[in-house]
Amino acid sequence: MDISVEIGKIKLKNPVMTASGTFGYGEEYAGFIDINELGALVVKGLSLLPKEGNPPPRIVETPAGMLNAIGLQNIGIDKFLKEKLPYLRQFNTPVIVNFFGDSIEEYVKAAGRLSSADGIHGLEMNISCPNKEAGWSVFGTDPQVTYRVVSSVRKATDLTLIVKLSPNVTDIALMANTAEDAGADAVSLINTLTGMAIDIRTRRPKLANIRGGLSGPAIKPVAVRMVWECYKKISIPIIGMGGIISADDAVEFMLAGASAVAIGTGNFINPGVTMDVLSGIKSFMSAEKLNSLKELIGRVEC
Amino acid sequence: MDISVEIGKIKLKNPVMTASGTFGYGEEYAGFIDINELGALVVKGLSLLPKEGNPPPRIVETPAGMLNAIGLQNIGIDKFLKEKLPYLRQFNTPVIVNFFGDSIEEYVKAAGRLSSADGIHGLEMNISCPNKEAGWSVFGTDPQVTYRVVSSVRKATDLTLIVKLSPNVTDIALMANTAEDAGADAVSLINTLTGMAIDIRTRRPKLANIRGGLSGPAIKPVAVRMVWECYKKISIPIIGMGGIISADDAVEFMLAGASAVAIGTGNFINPGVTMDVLSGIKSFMSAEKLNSLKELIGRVEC
Amino acid sequence: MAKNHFLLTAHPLNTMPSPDPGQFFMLSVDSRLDPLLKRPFSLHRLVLGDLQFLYRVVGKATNILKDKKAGDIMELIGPLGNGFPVNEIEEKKPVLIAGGMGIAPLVALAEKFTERQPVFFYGARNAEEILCLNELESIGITPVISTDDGTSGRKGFVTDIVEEFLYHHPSSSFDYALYSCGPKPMLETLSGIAMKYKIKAYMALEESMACGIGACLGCVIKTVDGYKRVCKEGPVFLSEEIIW
Amino acid sequence: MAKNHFLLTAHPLNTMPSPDPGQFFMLSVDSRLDPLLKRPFSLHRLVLGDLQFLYRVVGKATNILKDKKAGDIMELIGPLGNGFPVNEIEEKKPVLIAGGMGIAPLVALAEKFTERQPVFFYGARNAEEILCLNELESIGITPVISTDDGTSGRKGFVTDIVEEFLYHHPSSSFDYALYSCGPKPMLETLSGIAMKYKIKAYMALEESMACGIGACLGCVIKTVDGYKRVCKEGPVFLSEEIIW
Ligand SMILES: Cc1cc2nc3c(=O)[nH]c(=O)nc-3n(C[C@H](O)[C@H](O)[C@H](O)COP(=O)(O)OP(=O)(O)OC[C@H]3O[C@@H](n4cnc5c(N)ncnc54)[C@H](O)[C@@H]3O)c2cc1C
Ligand SMILES: Cc1cc2nc3c(=O)[nH]c(=O)nc-3n(C[C@H](O)[C@H](O)[C@H](O)COP(=O)(O)OP(=O)(O)OC[C@H]3O[C@@H](n4cnc5c(N)ncnc54)[C@H](O)[C@@H]3O)c2cc1C
Ligand SMILES: Cc1cc2nc3c(=O)[nH]c(=O)nc-3n(C[C@H](O)[C@H](O)[C@H](O)COP(=O)(O)O)c2cc1C
Ligand SMILES: Cc1cc2nc3c(=O)[nH]c(=O)nc-3n(C[C@H](O)[C@H](O)[C@H](O)COP(=O)(O)O)c2cc1C
Ligand code: FES
Ligand code: FES
Repeated sequence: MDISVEIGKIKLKNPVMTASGTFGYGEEYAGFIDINELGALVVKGLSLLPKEGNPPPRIVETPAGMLNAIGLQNIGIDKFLKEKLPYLRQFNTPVIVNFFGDSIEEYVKAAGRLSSADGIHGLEMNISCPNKEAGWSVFGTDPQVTYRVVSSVRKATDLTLIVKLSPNVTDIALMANTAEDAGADAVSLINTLTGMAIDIRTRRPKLANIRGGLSGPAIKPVAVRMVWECYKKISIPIIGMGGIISADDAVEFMLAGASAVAIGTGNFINPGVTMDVLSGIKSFMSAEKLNSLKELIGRVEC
Repeated sequence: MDISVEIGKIKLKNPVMTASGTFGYGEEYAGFIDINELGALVVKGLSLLPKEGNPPPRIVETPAGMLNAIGLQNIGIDKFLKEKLPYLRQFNTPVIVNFFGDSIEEYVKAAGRLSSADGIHGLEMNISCPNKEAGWSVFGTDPQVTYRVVSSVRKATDLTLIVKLSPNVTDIALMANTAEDAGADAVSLINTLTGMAIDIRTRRPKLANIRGGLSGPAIKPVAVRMVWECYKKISIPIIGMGGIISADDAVEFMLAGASAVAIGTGNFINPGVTMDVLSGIKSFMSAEKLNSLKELIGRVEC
Repeated sequence: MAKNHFLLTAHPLNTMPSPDPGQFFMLSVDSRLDPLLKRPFSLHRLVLGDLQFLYRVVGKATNILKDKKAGDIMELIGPLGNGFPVNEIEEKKPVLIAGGMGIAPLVALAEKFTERQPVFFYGARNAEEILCLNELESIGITPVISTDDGTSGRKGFVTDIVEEFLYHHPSSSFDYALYSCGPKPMLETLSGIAMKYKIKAYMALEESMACGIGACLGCVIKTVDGYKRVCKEGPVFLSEEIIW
Repeated sequence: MAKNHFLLTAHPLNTMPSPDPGQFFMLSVDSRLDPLLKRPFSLHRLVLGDLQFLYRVVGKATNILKDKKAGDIMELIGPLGNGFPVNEIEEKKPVLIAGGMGIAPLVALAEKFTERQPVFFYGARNAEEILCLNELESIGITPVISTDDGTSGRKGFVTDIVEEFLYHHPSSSFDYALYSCGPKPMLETLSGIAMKYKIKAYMALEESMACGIGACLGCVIKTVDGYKRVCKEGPVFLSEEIIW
């Protein structure tokens, strides 16, 4: 059975990835799973300079989901390269670095810096994080701005470039199209839906940042729909995510058009979820007598 | 304690309404609650001519939510006026008619027809139903088209005009603003988020219509966020909905900025939910020593 | 009870109209949001005022249901929908046809018909999934059994055996009336048979439901008069109404 | 056990490192999606290799937990985080201060300290919410009790009583070390007291958690070195690190 898949220049031994921001820099999960068994590992979003992030409370549970407003806290690219990347290099699992910037210039600089490091296999541009107000949040919602930032980053790196799309848009397929036209090797979707929760007794938002990003099983139907809509319109691969907690969920995303899947919130519920999903995909394929992921990807019958 | 509230020219004795499409034409719930106790009753969306709707399956449960693709099945305005409205007239609860059309002309005609009937207190324009492909679905996602259809309907009716917004947009406050500028007396939000679910064994979408509208507790964080964003930008009242199943949920929407709330999917889970929410709001207000809804609406402390 | 099949006895805490065979109830296992919606279950039997439901464990709600303990309290609404017509057809001979879990409502119906000595056909996948034989026996009914794999009764589809019966037992002195519940393909075949032999067939259908009371329009099936709600106009329909 | 407070004894089915007082476990009540996330609970006591948790019913997960039956299987991960330092401070006199549910981890800690005769202060809202007196007695500890309403022990905040104690019992021959768990405002006050009397105070903090293992950055508190994760760098912090 062949469950390998290619995302740009990266060859994944299997389609099960981790979603940025939910898997730290890998170490935290080493006690629960064999990192070598992952299709790819995507690290917490990085920026040129370290970011402090938002004050707590940063997370709140919602029906079958959760809101987070971490505020992109990260140690910065330099510290990552020095302190975290060496650890990750020991595994034979491709490392994909999620990153973001405050301006096109910063995106380009960050991509450049990351591209010269050894042991990074791909870059995932976060143009969609809904946690921060103002300026850069529009990167992922205005096609023209998206085109500019993606094509600029494209020129700055030879690594596989994945653009991570925001679901908080009217027309997701248009955004995917734009990313493809601007030179992306793949798109990943979906990032979190913007949400809010209020404590009715204190009358205060449950998150210090007021709004946060909704993730987990609650958003799966929206994510599957968006993957399907994008699959019909683009020819680069899609990494599907949003509420995956089981192999059945992963297969659903693949039928909708995802070449690979990423698991975020699911790791919190079950730190071994990636391995459970991986073995579940294999069992499903043998039960259904499938030899390759090609027989699954995009094969929903409408 | 004053829990009455005004939406345009309609005076509601309390803020608890039903959401269109989930409460039939009222009769079905008469065995479970006293219709006279409702703040207002919103009926299933009507069009000039009857509509057959989509083939089954039309609904599927999702994590803490459900997808529906009813396809706007309805008996048409004429039959409604003749067969259903007389029943509703017996109650002293305002009746709000949800309606839609295939073209601006149809919207205008429908609004005109409904406005001449006796016993209808307000109109709720559905410009947002995500269940039908093509043409009219853009009414609710393109501000210019929204402006045109709302202002045309505005000219055709003296009844209180509520515009029901789609959440499947990049900027909900812009849509609310547009509705206000075009003459709406209130906006209601949110309609369902577009979603999809696939049966991995049959490989077919779980809904015959492929995509459907996601409702229920799963979407509450998105709905609360949107109400809050709109409240800051408009001065007409907001009817908040999306995942309300308890008085706490209703109060959360009011703190975010809703003057009244509507309950949809919650009715399916508990056919007496509207009455439970109503009495829960009252208990909450007396526990918190509040005398009027004004002390709640929009009073989240950010 | 066979593997994965359970009987739930519910003692109503409020008064309710007495349910008819073929009517159903919407049941929530508890107030948690997963599963979210109530689930429909047909009345299986009415025993001293208690409601019995016979169900197969297939997913979220039924898995939780099977672990309930005596004394647990659950929310039910019902009886809902229209049951099988029983009195309208006094001159006719009832022929009951159950397929798989379709046995659930047909036991209550058989009880109503005992004096008229109904013919009872019962098909299932295998011997393990043949249920309720004792219950049927206690009301004097010995069903004609068939299984897909031949492990009990005759091997083959129950519809073939029904057709054979009708072919070999034509009657001039009375009409037959078919009463059936089971998987859609079976009901569709039966519908064809009923048409061929010009007999009335009443069948209880299933569709995914949200409200169960006619409000959401979620549970429709196509009929000669357009879409009809299984929960309100059904779940029992006359086969000739249905467009398969 | 007092109203709304329960003791859960968990027999580990897999081997695990022996937990220290102040460490915690993430627990799921079952695999349903509501509630979705695991919940953190501190080790209360380790009894013959079994883990004991003491918890108060406040919401979804704890309401389900209280209805669990002996023999039910649940998923736990842990021990997690850093517990209270026990050996580093051999020359010091331990003063334990529990506020409300903060009693939970302090019982295991008191057990470690029995030979050093710790001073134990315990504040709660009212007499009903004073727990574990028998457990403490069995290890030779009689806590100084205070309640907000005076229904047990002294009336007032436990922090006032701690301050009074430190004021009246200055010591030149040894130092005190404070060990505390309780509501944030109490810990903040205690932090000020520790600073005033120049003694070390270790406190177990709480924040909403998603992963519990340091991966999500959800559970941070502000410290002099920036945000730190309660689940990983904590839950026990030295009070001087924390920016309230
Ligand atoms: C009017 C009516 C009466 C019914 N009476 C009975 C009865 O007496 N005994 C009984 O065991 N069942 C009966 N059913 C079916 C029963 O409602 C479903 O088995 C139940 O809803 C499954 O819930 P679940 O959460 O366990 O499964 P889910 O987790 O909801 O679903 C598990 C799997 O079963 C499938 N499924 C779910 N519901 C149905 C359905 N209605 N038809 C076909 N496949 C379905 C799903 O697609 C999924 O693959 C009846 C259904 C209807 C509409
Ligand atoms: C490291 C750590 C150790 C803990 N140890 C214990 C323990 O030993 N015994 C014990 O009873 N509890 C302990 N808690 C708190 C416990 O985790 C919560 O009570 C539990 O998660 C509540 O879950 P629930 O689903 O019942 O409530 P929810 O439905 O999640 O919440 C109900 C209400 O409680 C509030 N709430 C939820 N979690 C917390 C929290 N962490 N702090 C303050 N308020 C909260 C919510 O805002 C809400 O108002 C600990 C927390 C942490 C972080
Ligand atoms: C706590 C948390 C932190 C996240 N941080 C990032 C991030 O830094 N960059 C990013 O692109 N996405 C981030 N995400 C989004 C996830 O990668 C993922 O797109 C989203 O959560 C949907 O998947 P899920 O439902 O499986 O969690 C974060 C999500 C969570 C829950
Ligand atoms: C079965 C169903 C049918 C609906 N039909 C309509 C409709 O005809 N017109 C409309 O404007 N909204 C319709 N809606 C949307 C609801 O009115 C409501 O906006 C949405 O479901 C969110 O609220 P809820 O989470 O409380 O259900 C429908 C929703 C459901 C679930
Ligand atoms: S289930 Fe709602 S109309 Fe039948
Ligand atoms: S709970 Fe995830 S980092 Fe602490």
